[in-house]
Amino acid sequence: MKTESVLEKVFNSGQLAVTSECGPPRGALPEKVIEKAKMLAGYVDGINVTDNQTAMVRMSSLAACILIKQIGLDPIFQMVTRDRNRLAMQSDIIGAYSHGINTMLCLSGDHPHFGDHPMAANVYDLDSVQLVQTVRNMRDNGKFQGGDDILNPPKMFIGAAANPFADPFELRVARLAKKINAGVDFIQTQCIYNMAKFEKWMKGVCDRGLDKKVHIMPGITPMKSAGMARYMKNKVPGMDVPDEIVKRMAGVPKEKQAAEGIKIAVEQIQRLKDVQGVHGFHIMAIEWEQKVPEIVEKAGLYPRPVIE
Amino acid sequence: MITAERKPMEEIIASVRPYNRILLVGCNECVTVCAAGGRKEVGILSSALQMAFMQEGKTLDIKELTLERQCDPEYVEELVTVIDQADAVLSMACGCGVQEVARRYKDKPVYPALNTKFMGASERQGVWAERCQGCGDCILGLTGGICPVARCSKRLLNGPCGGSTAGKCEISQDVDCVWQLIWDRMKALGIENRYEEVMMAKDWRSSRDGGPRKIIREDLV
Amino acid sequence: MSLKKRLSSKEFVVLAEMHTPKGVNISELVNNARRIKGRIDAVVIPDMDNGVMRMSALAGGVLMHQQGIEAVINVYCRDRNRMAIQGDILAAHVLGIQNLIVVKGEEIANCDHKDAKVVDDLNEIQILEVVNGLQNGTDMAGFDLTGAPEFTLGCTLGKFADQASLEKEIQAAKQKVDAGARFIITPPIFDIDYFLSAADKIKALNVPVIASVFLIKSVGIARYMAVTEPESRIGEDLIKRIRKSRDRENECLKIAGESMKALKGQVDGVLAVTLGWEHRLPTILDYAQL
Amino acid sequence: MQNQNSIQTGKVLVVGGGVGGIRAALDIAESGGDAVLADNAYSIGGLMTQLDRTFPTNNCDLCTLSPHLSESGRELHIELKTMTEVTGIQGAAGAFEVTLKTRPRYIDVQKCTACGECFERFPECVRFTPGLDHRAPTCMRYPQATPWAYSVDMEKCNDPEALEKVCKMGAILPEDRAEETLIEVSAVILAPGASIFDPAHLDHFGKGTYPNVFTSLEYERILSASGPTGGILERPSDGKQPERIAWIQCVGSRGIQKGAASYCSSACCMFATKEAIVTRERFKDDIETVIFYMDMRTSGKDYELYYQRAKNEFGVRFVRCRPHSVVQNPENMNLEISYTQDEKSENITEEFDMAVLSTGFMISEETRKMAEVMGIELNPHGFAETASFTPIETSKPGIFVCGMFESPKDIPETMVQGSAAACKALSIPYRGKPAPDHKLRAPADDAAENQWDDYDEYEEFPPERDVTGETPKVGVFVCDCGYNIGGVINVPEIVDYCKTVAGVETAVAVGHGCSGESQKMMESLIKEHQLNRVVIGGCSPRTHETKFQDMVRRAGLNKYLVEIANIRDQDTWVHGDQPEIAANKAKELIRMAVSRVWLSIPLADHTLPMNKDILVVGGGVSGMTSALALADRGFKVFLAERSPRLGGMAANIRKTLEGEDVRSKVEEMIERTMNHEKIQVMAPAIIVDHAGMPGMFTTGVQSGPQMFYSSIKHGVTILATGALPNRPSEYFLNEHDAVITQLELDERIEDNPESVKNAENVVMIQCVGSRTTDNPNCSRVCCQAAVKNALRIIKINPDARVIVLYRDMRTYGFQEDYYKKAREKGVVFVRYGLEDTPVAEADGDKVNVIFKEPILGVKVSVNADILCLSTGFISDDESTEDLGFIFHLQRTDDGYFLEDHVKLRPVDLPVPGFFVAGTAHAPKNIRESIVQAQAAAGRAQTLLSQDTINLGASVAKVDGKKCAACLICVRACPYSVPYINADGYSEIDPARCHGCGICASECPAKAIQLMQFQDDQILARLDGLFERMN
Amino acid sequence: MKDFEPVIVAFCCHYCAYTAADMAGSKRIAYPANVKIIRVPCSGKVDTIHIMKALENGADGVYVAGCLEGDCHFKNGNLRALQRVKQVQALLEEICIEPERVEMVTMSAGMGERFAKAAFEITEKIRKLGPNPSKAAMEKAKAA
Repeated sequence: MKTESVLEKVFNSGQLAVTSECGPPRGALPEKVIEKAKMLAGYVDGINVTDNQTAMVRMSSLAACILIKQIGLDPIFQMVTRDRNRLAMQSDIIGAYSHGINTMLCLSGDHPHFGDHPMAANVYDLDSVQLVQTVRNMRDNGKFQGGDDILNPPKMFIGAAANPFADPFELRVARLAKKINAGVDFIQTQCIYNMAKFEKWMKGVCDRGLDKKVHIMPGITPMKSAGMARYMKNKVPGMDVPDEIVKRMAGVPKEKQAAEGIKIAVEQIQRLKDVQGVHGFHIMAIEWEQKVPEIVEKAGLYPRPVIE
Repeated sequence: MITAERKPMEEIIASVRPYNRILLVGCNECVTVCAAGGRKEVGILSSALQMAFMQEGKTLDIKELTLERQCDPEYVEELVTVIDQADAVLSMACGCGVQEVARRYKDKPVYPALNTKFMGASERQGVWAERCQGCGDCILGLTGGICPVARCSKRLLNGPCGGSTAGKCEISQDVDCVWQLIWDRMKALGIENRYEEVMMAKDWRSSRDGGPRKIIREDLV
Repeated sequence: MSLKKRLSSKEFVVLAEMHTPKGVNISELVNNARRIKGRIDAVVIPDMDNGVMRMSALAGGVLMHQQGIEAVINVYCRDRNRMAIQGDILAAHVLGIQNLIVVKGEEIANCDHKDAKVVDDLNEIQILEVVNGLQNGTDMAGFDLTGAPEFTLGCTLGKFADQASLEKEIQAAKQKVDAGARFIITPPIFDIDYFLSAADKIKALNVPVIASVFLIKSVGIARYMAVTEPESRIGEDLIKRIRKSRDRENECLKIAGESMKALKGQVDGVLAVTLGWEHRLPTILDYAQL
Repeated sequence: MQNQNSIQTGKVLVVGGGVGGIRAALDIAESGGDAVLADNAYSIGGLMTQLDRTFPTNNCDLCTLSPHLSESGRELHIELKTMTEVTGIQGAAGAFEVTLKTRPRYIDVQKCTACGECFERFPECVRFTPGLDHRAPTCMRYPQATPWAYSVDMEKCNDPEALEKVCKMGAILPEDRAEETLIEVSAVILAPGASIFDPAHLDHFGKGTYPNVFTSLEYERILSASGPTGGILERPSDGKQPERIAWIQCVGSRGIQKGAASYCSSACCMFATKEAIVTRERFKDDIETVIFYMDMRTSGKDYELYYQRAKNEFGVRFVRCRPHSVVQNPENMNLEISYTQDEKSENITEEFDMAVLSTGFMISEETRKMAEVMGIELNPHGFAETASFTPIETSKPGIFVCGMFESPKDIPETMVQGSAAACKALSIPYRGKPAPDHKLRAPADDAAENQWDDYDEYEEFPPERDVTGETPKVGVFVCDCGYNIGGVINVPEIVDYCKTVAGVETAVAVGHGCSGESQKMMESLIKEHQLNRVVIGGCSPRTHETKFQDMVRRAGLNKYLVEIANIRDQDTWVHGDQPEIAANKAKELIRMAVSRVWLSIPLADHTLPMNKDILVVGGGVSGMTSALALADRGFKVFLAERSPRLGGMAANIRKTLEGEDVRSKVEEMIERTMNHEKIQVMAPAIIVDHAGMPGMFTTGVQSGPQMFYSSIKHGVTILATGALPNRPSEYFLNEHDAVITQLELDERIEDNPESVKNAENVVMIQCVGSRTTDNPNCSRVCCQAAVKNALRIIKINPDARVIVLYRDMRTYGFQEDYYKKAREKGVVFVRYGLEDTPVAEADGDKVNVIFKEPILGVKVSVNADILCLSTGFISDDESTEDLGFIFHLQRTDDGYFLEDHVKLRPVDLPVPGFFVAGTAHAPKNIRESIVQAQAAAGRAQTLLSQDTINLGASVAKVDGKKCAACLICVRACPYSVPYINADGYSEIDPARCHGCGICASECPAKAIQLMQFQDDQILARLDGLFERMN
Repeated sequence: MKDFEPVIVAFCCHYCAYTAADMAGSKRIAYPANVKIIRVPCSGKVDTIHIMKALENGADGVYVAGCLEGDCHFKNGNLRALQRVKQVQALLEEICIEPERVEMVTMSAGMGERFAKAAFEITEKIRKLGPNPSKAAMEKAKAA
């Protein structure tokens, strides 16, 4: 065991892990964080706490993680390289670890262009791969990026994201390999709708034996409506929503679309369970966290294993 | 080459409004090449300023002059004969030129007429695109001769990110995903296997982050 | 290092052919030679091999020598009798020329002076023997010389279309080697793989083999050679390659350069034949990376 | 020997001032010869000036043509004699004495300024056809007539005295008499053109009785903005815009109607197609267009594509039939056209609002008479008799023919023949009385010994006075131009004003500034006042700038020190009713000119020495013809042929359609070429590189069996690289012995007639490999070849059954006679369509050919002894592409060289100094190839006649000190002239600069100035204009 | 403003517009005398500065007249001229001068009517716009 992370323990037990996420509020509203997290209690092995998601200012991921940790749940501390330089990031990591946060996800983050502060300087002192490398170096070698020793190095279980659908597709496996080289432990992917393409990617991953080196958790996002399906298809960069999904959503009456979305999500999980290399699921119910338990249950992933 | 473009007229007009005699100085280097501050643009700006102030009932005394290079003191020295006839200098050079004039003529207000943009190359007639950020530690040898520092929106050294779609960057369809370009180039060169080497965190000291930079060539000093 | 030394120490030799002017304006010749000085081991100056009357090879060779470039001059039988040939060979040595290649001249019918009288006093073998004789201090008539010249002597291999004709050419070449030739120049090589399949037989002659690389200048030339000289083995692929290129001229230079590069390690040297495009030799050498 | 080069050529008489005659006269003049251009009409221009637009661009190309026309009026080498006919000829080639009779014009052309006063007062008797007269069928867009003068029909004039007084210029000559002149010429070119068939007597078409039936030329006038309806398309019967228009082809041609010619008029198919396309372009779906035709004869270069566009893009309907009648519906005046089609037996009647008869060309009675006077033989149709290898030579040596009089043809072919005729006429040495001024400049092998010095300049100019450093002293000369200027504004008052303008030394009124006296007066004033700048207030610089430039030159000033203020065309003519405003504007315009001329500087025209050698690429009939024509004139020619032997494709042909022996002619030609002392034959030879500019090209050639490289220096290049005989793998060609091509059949009939003699069935399939997707154009020669070979087979074996399967029989011109003869002799012609192409099956040593009989509609199988495929031409794509790269030449999509202008410059290539001849240009037969080769030689001579190339002075110049080497000029130049030189700044070769000034205005460093139009000079005009304010 | 007579500068290319102007003359088609023609070899020769200077010097309107699209004697000079006219228009807008004072027209050599019509229309347009504001302000200032 590298860390104390519950997630790592689940993986090590050979069972499918489940994570979900919780977007911090756009204001000093700690109760909101706690409310959302509680909804997920018992249904997931870790709760991702996003870091200024979509380049919009929100409560800091670190603070929200601490709040969640304080109610005895397991937060996954997300960190984007967009907003902080290596000093700030490393200090936050130590801080998080000091509060018992032992799992994190390293991302580059959306470009400020999309957010509410398009005029902001984007830092990108490091990129996500370098952040993974930095965190691993802190954990395994006890060194700061600058080379100095860390007193009580943070033992972080390190995650990163992968988007199997972005272009160039042929590079996507290599990119995963690169993150593995940098030291990533688990991967949460972009929402998966195009099963065939995902499986093709996974095949590429397994062919190279990468599934043995990293735990891959496909991202599952239930659709609330046909409108959402269309939006995801057309507007979100790097998203691959096949026409059948849009058609299927549009094919049911409006009031039943939400239920259909859940159904699709469950079917997807069922299908992906058997794919070699899939070690869990990351369920991102965007502003719909209350539905996560239902999905987890219906997908046969409940109850969650109890880890000593 | 350094590229620049003219500031909005409103801003330029406001900056020279207090003065009657303007020395309008162009530069015959980069800004001429990028059609922002050569003799031609000087002529056009002069005429436009004149007409703008005529509407206020005021005739400006504009002296037009284009130096070979506004970033070299010897050329800037050429202004010495006319500087006294002007109340202010309006420079159509890049930021370097403006500062050089300001440095040499300490008692003259100097105003920029251009916004200096970036170091770029001309993609075709009339189109310039950013190519270099002057990070001071060139990695082009590792990226197939295409710079992710200057040309990736997120400056990713281990890209591409998940937003790369059909060769374009997520921030705009008009921006190429530089990592797609790098990848294509690596393949063409047959070095795609090198992609998976993790590019280490960059030492930004050689860039602006290490403070203002200077090159000193001892042998030439 | 001199050509002789390079050949004997088995170092790869790069030669380039340069024609003398039809006239007395030598500036182009000299300029072109200067451009490649240091990048080649010697310049080969043909005499009137192509059947075009022009300044003699001896004068061209001397000019090269004056530029500090080692020269190899061609000697052949069509235009001079044994007196003239011997006299010129002695002159060549005195004027600093160290290398000769004995060549068969173009048929007079194909020359620009079709009605000239053909001499053919000596044949190739005889010339080689004569040179050897001179080197040993006697002329053809048996008289002693006051001071004997010294040369590195070369000969050429005739064009061959198949194994049978190759056999024949090698037999002929063997006679030349026996007569004293110390290196051999191949006909222009376009199909390198085919050439290499035959190379062992040529190498069996036991003298250094220098492969000619002929610069094709256009699709027209490639097509012409493909049609009229099937033994050149210029294929459609090559023609297509030039046709498809955006800069055809450059592509032709590249092809020649690549051929030279490909021959390195396979033979003892290469001779670039550019026929009028000597000013493009630097580019060819760039592509050849030699 | 070399001095014999300087052939002395006398004048050449050109009879007929249509495009062909003008082209010939211009080429003669440009080659340094002298021409007398005689035309029966009041002004020259011929048929083409009546066309609204021409294909394939559907532009009005007259704007392109108009410089030609005015050029011929001004050109010192051309004497223009309008209203003139030939009445007699004596002597022989080299020394003809020709009698010309000129009818009275009653107008002194020299004095007439075309002010229009006389026309206004006496419209009934004054004629003027510059495009302004609504009665005249002349294009509006063409602003000048040549000569620019009126003519008077005195018979209609009741009061000659009053008429005479109207003209302030005294140009009206009521006493003018017919005049007879005798001129001595060395050669004559006949270009009288043709007239149009008059269909009035054909009752069944109703022309003349039904108001809505037109001839195609009339329809052209209706479409024209300057036509009788001002370009409004309406039916005369009710003024409504027609909704359906029909064209009926072959009216007066192909022996279809009473009085019709038996030949094909060649141009009507394209003419009708163009009219239909223009109509569709303009009216879209509002007008339906239908063309009734027998065979669509679109065999010219890219014409097939044009035809396809008409069908597919413009929706023109083509109906193959022979309409037998046009009947007018008396109620609505619509026209009912009835016809039957091959495929269907029933009679179809369609109703149209308008019908256009595509009337053919005829030789007029006048032309026949003229031919009789000239003593030349005519063919049975009344056209000049010529032969394939001497296509423009009449039966009388020294008399040549071009254009329609040779055979019916279209504009580009006429242009080609015009140039060819010029070339041939110039080759006739002058044998008349010694007339040193008729010496023609010839190539100067040994620097010409200055023997042409007196010839170079028609007028001796004194040395130029050096005006550098002088303060500008401007003289202003104001014309009154008769009523034109003086009638509107008070010239003396203007002159007084001019004297007050800053910088003006003197100002004088000069009456008609262009007149001899006034010019002399100005010259002496310039000298007297030591003027160094001159402003002329007068007509447009477009009209007389050269004249005034010559004037200041005579006064010792550089020609660029004169400036013209256009106070006539752009002032008094447009503000005639507001004299005060006109006067003010005149002052402004002169002030602007003064301000401008103040900054004028002496400029030298850029010149280059001309290399007079010629490189001809291609040694077929075309290449040899060009080479021989030029070598005979004393020029040195390098003839580079790719194969070891000369002769090209023609060496494989035995007989022409007319029965001439091709082989002996070609052998003769080869012999002459090989032994010509002025021709250096290089064969085999391949072009490998090229550089330079017209007058000084360098081309690298590898030649001889050893492919030896040599550089050739030459002044012009003629490309005659030919095309290839097509050989598509269809119908068992190359697989079955019974299947051969027309070329092989021709050879077999001649060399081994026995092999043909026993053939019972011979089937020919046309358009094999032509008019297909791969090779979309028509190969032009196959139909004649099929007819030729069919007739010869029948001759050898009258019992043979010959079947020709065709899509359209394209036996244009007189070939139609042979087509007719073949049908009479029993050759069976069966049409097939693309939907039902013939099929062949091998049957032992014979071939079964299965095709559909269109009239019966059944499949027929013929057991053929010989299946002959008309495979035609295919471009030598690889070679033209290669040469295109090396010479920077454009090619058509199907691989032929693309000429500079398809209509007006069919021999010139877009790169100056390059000309094309023969099948490298497009498929053509031997006769046409020879004509084009002669034309190429003629066009080449126009360049070669110069000792230097004058590039004008209006070229861009770079100030290297200012240049930032930004490449903007390099990228902006439409001709890719600027480049960054070794010193690191832009350099513009004055020899290649076209003088547009785009680079100058794009240059961000203001480092480029266009001479004559420098920025300060342009701004000076503004200063002059705004002087009163500032 | 009743008496306002605008001064309009027309840069005309030699091959088309200038010839068209002559053509209008040949046909005696009147057009306003306000239009002052400056001949250039190609409309592509007209520099942005020329247009600006014309306005600065006091022109109330400026137009560039070139060949019809696709018919430029120098291939594409007229298109370049159009781009420059647009550039001037944008610049004028920035300095609060009506961009309509500058425009590009095209015609062929024979279009005398079109030349006259363009001259009329542009003169009318400028007449409605009133004097060049720069010039007017200066005159007012001088008067004051």
